[in-house]
Amino acid sequence: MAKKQLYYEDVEVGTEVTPLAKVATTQMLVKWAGGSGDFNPLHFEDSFAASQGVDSPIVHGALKRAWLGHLMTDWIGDGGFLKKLACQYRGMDYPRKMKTITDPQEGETWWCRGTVTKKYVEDDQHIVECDIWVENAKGEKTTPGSATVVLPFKKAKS
Amino acid sequence: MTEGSAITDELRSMIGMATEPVIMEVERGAIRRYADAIGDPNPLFSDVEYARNSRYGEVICPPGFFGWPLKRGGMMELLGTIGGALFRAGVPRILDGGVDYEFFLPIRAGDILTSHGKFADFREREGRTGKMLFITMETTYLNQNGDLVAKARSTLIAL
Amino acid sequence: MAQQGSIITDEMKKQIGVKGVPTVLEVEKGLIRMMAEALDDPNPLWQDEEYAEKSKYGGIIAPPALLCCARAGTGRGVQMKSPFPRALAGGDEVEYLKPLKAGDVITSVSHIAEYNEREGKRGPMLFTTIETTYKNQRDEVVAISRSTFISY
Amino acid sequence: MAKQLYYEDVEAGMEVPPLVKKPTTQQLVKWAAASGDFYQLHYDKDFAQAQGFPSVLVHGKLKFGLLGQMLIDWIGEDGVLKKLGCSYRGTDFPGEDLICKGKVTNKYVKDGEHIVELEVWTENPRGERTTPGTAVVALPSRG
Repeated sequence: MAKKQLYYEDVEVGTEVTPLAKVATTQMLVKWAGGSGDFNPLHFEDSFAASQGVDSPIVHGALKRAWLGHLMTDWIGDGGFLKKLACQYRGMDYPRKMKTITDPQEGETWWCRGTVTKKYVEDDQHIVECDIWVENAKGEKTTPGSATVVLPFKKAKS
Repeated sequence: MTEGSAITDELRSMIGMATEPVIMEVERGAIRRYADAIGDPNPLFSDVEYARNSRYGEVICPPGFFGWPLKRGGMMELLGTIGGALFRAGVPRILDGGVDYEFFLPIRAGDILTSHGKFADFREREGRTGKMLFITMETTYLNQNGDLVAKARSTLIAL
Repeated sequence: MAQQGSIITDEMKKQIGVKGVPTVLEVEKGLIRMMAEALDDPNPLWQDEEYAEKSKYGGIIAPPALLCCARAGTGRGVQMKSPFPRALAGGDEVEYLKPLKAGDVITSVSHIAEYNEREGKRGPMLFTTIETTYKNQRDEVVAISRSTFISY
Repeated sequence: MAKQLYYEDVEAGMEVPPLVKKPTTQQLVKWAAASGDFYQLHYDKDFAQAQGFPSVLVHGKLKFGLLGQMLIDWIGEDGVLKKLGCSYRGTDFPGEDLICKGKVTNKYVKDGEHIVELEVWTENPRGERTTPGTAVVALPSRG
């Protein structure tokens, strides 16, 4: 993975955070259960999901939050630091089923997106604030949030 | 407190209630499994060689991951204690409303974290389907040097 | 026994004994805990450090199931070929030579040990046996597994 | 832990105390996470049905692991599990009883080790042996 460093000077209010596409599958949800330790059957068992009043297993809110973390850490690069990440779970998302062992069925693709809302220097830190969100195929922001990052400053290097 | 408020005296008495400290070990394999579960191939989370040569010097955690607790407990246990009180208050269903993280220091594989969680606040709102109770929980994470590495404020919605 | 019409081709036979890519697994306490939880096995040797330290192992050890699974690299990088579309796990056999301790770093290497063909109820079946050797950081063999896959 | 079993306590024909399990779908997901086997047949009902099964199946290797648990509980900490093998002959479904059983077939001393051989298997509620196998353990001796 070739990594390009983002600098404070590269960013203005309104700059778009490089979008990140994600596909949630039943398999990703099971991996997430293992990775996060959240084994709530709401996310993998049809009959349990039905008993909780959702049609079928839903994507973990925390997985969507982690996607937003991925969005930000990719964007700020190794030299940046994520200071704050916040999101709210507003809408439910349903994973794609699997067609074969490795391929998901056709279906929804989610996009993690963001825009810069503010940039400033505070305590010698070059700070950038962003609105971020996960958007489903219908364009609905099911997981809106915000992030604050510290970026390196080019002039500081010379 | 108005008649029929979801914040019963029983619940009010739980504000500030804290967990036992939870010890969490940050292991490389757990970080790798977590990053794999997000679908995040960032070598800082999985490639020991790459991470050694980075400014972190070791594999680090993706944001929001703090390793695995050595023993069960923590916020899940605290939630268990509040379950009955929520039921008696007429708001037995719990939804995850979101989380707000503040990160102060990177968390490296090999760190031993201690987390402290507590109920910080209860707020009430009338929703479309009736009473809603917003429960705010605060968790702080310290590393083995006693430095604050992160804070989380999560919101649960009881209805 | 490659008589006329055998499903075991020369190309498949060439793969016998060819070593797959080595897989390295750090046997971490968290993984052991997760496996013990998946087995619902409360044995304190898997999880209770104080208890395990006083045992003859001197520390946490892993349940036997931790070897011989995808996590441990069993079957990784082996060129398994079959003319049939469906596959099932047929069985596993593991020989344990040393205890597997938390903190060990295991390197596993797999190869195809043999093929067998048999006429089943639903037509011809191919049995592929994969052997995997697991060594620890001191280059000691801790276990050897033989896993059979059935395709039909 | 249970008390220690000795070589002298064991005779051919003796049964291992059965271990009764009832894997849940949640346990299968935990197994997937621990073992790294993320085959959808074990948690995606639609996928399993497309493969011709009535529901998701218990992983074969999970049954292997449970047979291991039964043996280790039985032989105690001074016993050593030397070999365990089993075939995945039948399907088991979450929510059903899965009974791990074993029976001693042979005992002998070899190279100073007190060896016990066993037949092991898992049984479904219909009494079918879905995972037959064999095991070899070494036990401490009182002698």
